[in-house]
Amino acid sequence: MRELTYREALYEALDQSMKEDERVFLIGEDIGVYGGAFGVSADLQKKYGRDRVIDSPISEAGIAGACVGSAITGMRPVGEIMFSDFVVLCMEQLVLQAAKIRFMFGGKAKVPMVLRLPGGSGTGAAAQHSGSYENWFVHVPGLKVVMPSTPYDAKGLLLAAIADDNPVMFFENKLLYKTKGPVPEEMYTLPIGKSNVVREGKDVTIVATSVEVIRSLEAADKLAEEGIEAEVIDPRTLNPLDMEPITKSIIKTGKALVVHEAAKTGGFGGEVVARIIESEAFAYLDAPVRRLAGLDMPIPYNRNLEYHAAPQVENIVEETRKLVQGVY
Amino acid sequence: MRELTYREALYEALDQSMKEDERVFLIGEDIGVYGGAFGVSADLQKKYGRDRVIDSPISEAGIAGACVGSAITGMRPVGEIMFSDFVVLCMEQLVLQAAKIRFMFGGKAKVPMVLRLPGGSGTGAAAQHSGSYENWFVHVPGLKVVMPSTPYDAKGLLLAAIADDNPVMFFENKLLYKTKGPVPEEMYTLPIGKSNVVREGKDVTIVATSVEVIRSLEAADKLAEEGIEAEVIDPRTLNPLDMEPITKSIIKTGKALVVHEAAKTGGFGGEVVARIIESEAFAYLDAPVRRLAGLDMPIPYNRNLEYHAAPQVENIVEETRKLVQGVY
Amino acid sequence: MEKEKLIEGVYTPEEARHLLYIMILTRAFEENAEEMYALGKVHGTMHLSIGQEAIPVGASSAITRDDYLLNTHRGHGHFLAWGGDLKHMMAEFLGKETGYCRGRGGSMHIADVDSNNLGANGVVAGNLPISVGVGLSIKIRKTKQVALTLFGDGAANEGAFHEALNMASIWNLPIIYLCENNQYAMSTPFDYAFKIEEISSRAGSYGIKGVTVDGNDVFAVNKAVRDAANRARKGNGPTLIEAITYRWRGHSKSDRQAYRTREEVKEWMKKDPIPRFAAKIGVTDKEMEKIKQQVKQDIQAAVEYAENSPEPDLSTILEGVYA
Amino acid sequence: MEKEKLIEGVYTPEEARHLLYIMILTRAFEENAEEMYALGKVHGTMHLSIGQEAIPVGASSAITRDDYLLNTHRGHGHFLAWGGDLKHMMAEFLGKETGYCRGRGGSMHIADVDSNNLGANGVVAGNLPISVGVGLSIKIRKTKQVALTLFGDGAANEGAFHEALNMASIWNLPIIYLCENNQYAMSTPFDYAFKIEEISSRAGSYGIKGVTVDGNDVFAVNKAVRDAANRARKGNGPTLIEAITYRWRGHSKSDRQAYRTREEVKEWMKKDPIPRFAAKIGVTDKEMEKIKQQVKQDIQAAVEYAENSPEPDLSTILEGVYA
Ligand SMILES: Cc1ncc(C[n+]2csc(CCOP(=O)(O)OP(=O)(O)O)c2C)c(N)n1
Ligand SMILES: Cc1ncc(C[n+]2csc(CCOP(=O)(O)OP(=O)(O)O)c2C)c(N)n1
Ligand SMILES: [Mg+2]
Ligand SMILES: [Mg+2]
Repeated sequence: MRELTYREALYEALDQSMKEDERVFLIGEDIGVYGGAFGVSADLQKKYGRDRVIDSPISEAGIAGACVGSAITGMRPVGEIMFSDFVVLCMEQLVLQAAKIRFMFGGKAKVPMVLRLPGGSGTGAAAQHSGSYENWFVHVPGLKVVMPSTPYDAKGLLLAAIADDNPVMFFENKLLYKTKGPVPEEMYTLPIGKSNVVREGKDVTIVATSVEVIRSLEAADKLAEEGIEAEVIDPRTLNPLDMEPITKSIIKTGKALVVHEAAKTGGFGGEVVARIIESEAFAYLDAPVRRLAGLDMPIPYNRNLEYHAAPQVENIVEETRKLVQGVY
Repeated sequence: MRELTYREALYEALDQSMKEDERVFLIGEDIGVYGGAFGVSADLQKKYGRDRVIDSPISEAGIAGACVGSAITGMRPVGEIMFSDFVVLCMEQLVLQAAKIRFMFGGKAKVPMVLRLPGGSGTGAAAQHSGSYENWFVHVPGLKVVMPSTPYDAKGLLLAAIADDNPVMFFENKLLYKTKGPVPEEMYTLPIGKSNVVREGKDVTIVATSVEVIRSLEAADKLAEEGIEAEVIDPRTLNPLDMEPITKSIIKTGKALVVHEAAKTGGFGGEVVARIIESEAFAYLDAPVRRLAGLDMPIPYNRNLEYHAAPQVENIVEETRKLVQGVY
Repeated sequence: MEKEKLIEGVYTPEEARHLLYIMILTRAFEENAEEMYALGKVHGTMHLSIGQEAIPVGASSAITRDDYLLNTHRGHGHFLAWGGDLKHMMAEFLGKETGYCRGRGGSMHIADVDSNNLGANGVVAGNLPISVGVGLSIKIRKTKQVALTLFGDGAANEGAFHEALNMASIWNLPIIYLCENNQYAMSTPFDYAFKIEEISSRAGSYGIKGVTVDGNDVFAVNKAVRDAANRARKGNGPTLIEAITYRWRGHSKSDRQAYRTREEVKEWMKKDPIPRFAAKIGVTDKEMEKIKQQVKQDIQAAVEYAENSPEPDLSTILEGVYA
Repeated sequence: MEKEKLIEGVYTPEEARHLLYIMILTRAFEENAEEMYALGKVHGTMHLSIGQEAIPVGASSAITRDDYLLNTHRGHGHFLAWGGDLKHMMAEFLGKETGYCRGRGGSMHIADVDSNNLGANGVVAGNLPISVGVGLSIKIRKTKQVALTLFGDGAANEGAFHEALNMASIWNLPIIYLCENNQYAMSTPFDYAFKIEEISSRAGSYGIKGVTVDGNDVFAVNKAVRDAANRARKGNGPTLIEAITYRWRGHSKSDRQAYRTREEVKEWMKKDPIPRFAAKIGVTDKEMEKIKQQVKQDIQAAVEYAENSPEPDLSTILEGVYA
């Protein structure tokens, strides 16, 4: 199949949905001529005009409000927050408005909006441009949270998010934009609420998100050389979270490691661990479920410190080995 | 000992620290003549003047910034966000500035500020005035998160928060303001980072926060009538979180229930469960750790629905009973 | 119809009487709400607009029901002026399943999206960023609608006000920003929170038209909104209207009002917009009595309807969280 | 000293030469930074202020070092003008332990709180709410300091701008808001994001003084900041200064600059603030050469110092998260 980068896959999803549905429009900072800080919207303004690819002033609350207000009046906005860190500036519109309007209004309104949020560390952008805050939104009923790790998932999930009648927080990863993979040319959607077993294995279950899925797969290959077969599962959508493949896997392996880039404390890993413990898999655990996550610290500028602030392949290999060998 | 309400205890902490330390000042909406939406600052403006008890325009980001900027230049601000829900409007200052400045600046600055955040449901204020978002801040390294459940803790922890050299998110609970309890007259601080065993028991461990501590104690009394002795532990500070008394308790009881008002998904309960699983207590668990938390929904206006959106005494009794009887 | 038949060139006698009825109804609704609250029949809090009844009728009568309404926490009058049904409104107030929001929203979140009433908002300035989206939606769909967006004086100091008005300006969005300056944001006096004479002067920061009008004069409000609507429909963008008025009651149920004097309140009560409008449209005391009787019956009927309505069923508690 | 000895009644010859040195140093630092970036010696991104060197020296020379500086992401010039040490700045740029922030902050977060330099900020308008706190702190401590607060044209459309300036106004805070209007916010032209001629006109929304000056003229910037500082120290509150300038380079390292023409850039390059200031203070080409040589040596020494400085030790990674 034809290969695209993660960035190109996202571009294609935007392009195709704009072509197909005139209710879809884009709004964000420097998404027009500039094509977006990470080039995702590229030439879409040339294609669809300034009314459908709207360059915003630096007003993040306004961008979110533009999405909420247009969504409740029949449009299907796709907003971009240049760096996911700056979502801190539109929390009111997302948490108190987008997430709650439908419920507050007795189920009589809907807010079909998507907010694209490029996140993660590893680019030397330091503490204010490298955050991972996805679990905040997992904790906000009314919102859905999507976090693709491959070009294929990126396109299928973005199209699904745009088609969804609920507000969707769409977390992209800066380090993944250049990664390549097979992507069908036609429009297709992936279900929001289905975890994906990306690698099968019998010895241990690794649940990872976004860039950590890629690192976990690399780690799994290294572990295989040692005779350890890891099963790697990518939830792809953090809320709703599909636990079924995860519990099934753990019933088989008896061991689980949860990996994400966001800081460990208060993060998504805790949710996954708690769900595992609450599931039938608990009875099959022959080791404690472990979390491997970002250090509890702001992202440092220094390259070496930054590298060590997030789980890398070697850390996943080591943690998984320890788990399998029963040393922790 | 003399009894005070939770509200009076907070007032006394503010009053005593302002008397003792001229660097301490208050800022918030309607905290002056009005005395604060919940009356916590009462007559402090009369006592200390408009320069030290500052009525703010409705500008939450400005309030947070006023705290950050004054803190890094030698003051000890205590801000009030009228309803903790509106913390959504100052996330940038809290998460990207207050929490990170010290680290970004190489440890050469400090941000000794306290932000008071009245939260929780049960007052009929509906979805935009009843939220519980404390776990967001547990997930932000650089911040400390405090959540007192009694008048005694409220005073001791607020004085500790004001004395702390880090930014502290201080979550109060609206339903607790009128609750009474013994409070020493002198200034005293409680350690930030020490969990509190509020009730001893041998059969099951209940870890609860804020208003759910009170409900858990009531539930424990009811359970005692059935011969079930529950140990109730209040972490009091969510970050740093002191696990030691919790693991010790579970090693004794073999069973644990985590209770909080915030929505279950993505909440603080997940962190506690994960920490328990990662601790030596894992080996002693003879039942899965369970979470009892708010429903994954916005807080409804209707009184009956609102009541059922958060864990109540009878829910805690039932969940605990199930856990002890091994039915889940 | 011919101009001379219209009162002040604006309303037909029927229309004018209807607006007067709405003003009286609004006040009665809120006085009744106070009673019910005192009797413990409603919980939570509520924000009364008594004394500010001219703005809703003046504004809503200046645009059509194909347009949009974005309301505030103090919006009972706007809800009724827009055409809200009293029974379902009362039911919402009592948290009943028959309420506009099935009892989930209450007074602070009452909405009726089907009639382009996009709802009250419990967040100060919460509807301002949303107005930008509504304006964009209208612009993209090329319907000639306008979005009437209400907010208070206090809301004008939120960052959201700034971002929204600038965006509305640079994109020429068809939005009418109507600021109800009732002199206080909770306990905070206008002249403490602002170092300017008129909030409408902030229009200058966005290169849009700003105007301050007597908010207790239905005709003044109506004219300002009509002019703004004309500009908006012509593609000339938003307008910032400041309507000067006064809140007679406390901010909410827990307000001791230590921040103002009884005299000040008394002075403003002399400027009651209801008799003023009644006089202007030539309604006699006798007719006035008739209207009040009508209102009384309607309120009673609504209360009965609401009280006899069912509570939401607990089994439906999670409905409406997701579509 | 006597006025006539002062150039334009402001600077002693020594002072003026030093400011010129700082302008040239700033440009050289950034040109060197570009090279190092190209050679892969620095990662991340950086924001160059080449073409804007007049503002930092004009502003910093108008106040004292007991005052405060709140800087932006494009703040190398302000950092140097405030008195930042080149070696430790270079070390920070390379992420070394000897850097101002021990290599944790980098170009976008360089700060030196000990010298009242409260740091650059990676968040657009991020320092505006903070300025309110600094202003309050000064007011409460009754020290006669002022807080020089920088931000760009794009930052003026953030809600934070609105909240901060209003608070500074109503509390008469000693803050100098200096907007560096370099015509673009990344790719967004000033005249697209604003429907007004001058950002300084927004001062009207807060009842404070606003002024627009030639940002490529050191003396004009200096005078505006001095006047603002005088007002502030007298307790007359904040001032909004808009300094018109132009960014010669792209926004950051990943900018193709499709949003503007080469011609436009060329036009502005004719308004280079460095030779302009040199001429005004009567520095000959020969002296100019001497200064450039000095700068070259200083940069080299700083690079050597930085490159020979140790990386942060991994064992210290968690240091500084909490006090
Ligand atoms: C963002 C936010 N901050 C604070 C509050 C609490 N609050 C509710 S109404 C109000 C005063 C609003 O004043 P104004 O905008 O003048 O409207 P008014 O109540 O006078 O009609 C405040 C502070 C809120 N609801 N939302
Ligand atoms: C809140 C926020 N939004 C977006 C960005 C990304 N960003 C960094 S600089 C910049 C442009 C800022 O323009 P301006 O304020 O004019 O300053 P300049 O870069 O022109 O000096 C943007 C959009 C950011 N850093 N912070
Ligand atoms: Mg008001
Ligand atoms: Mg600029």
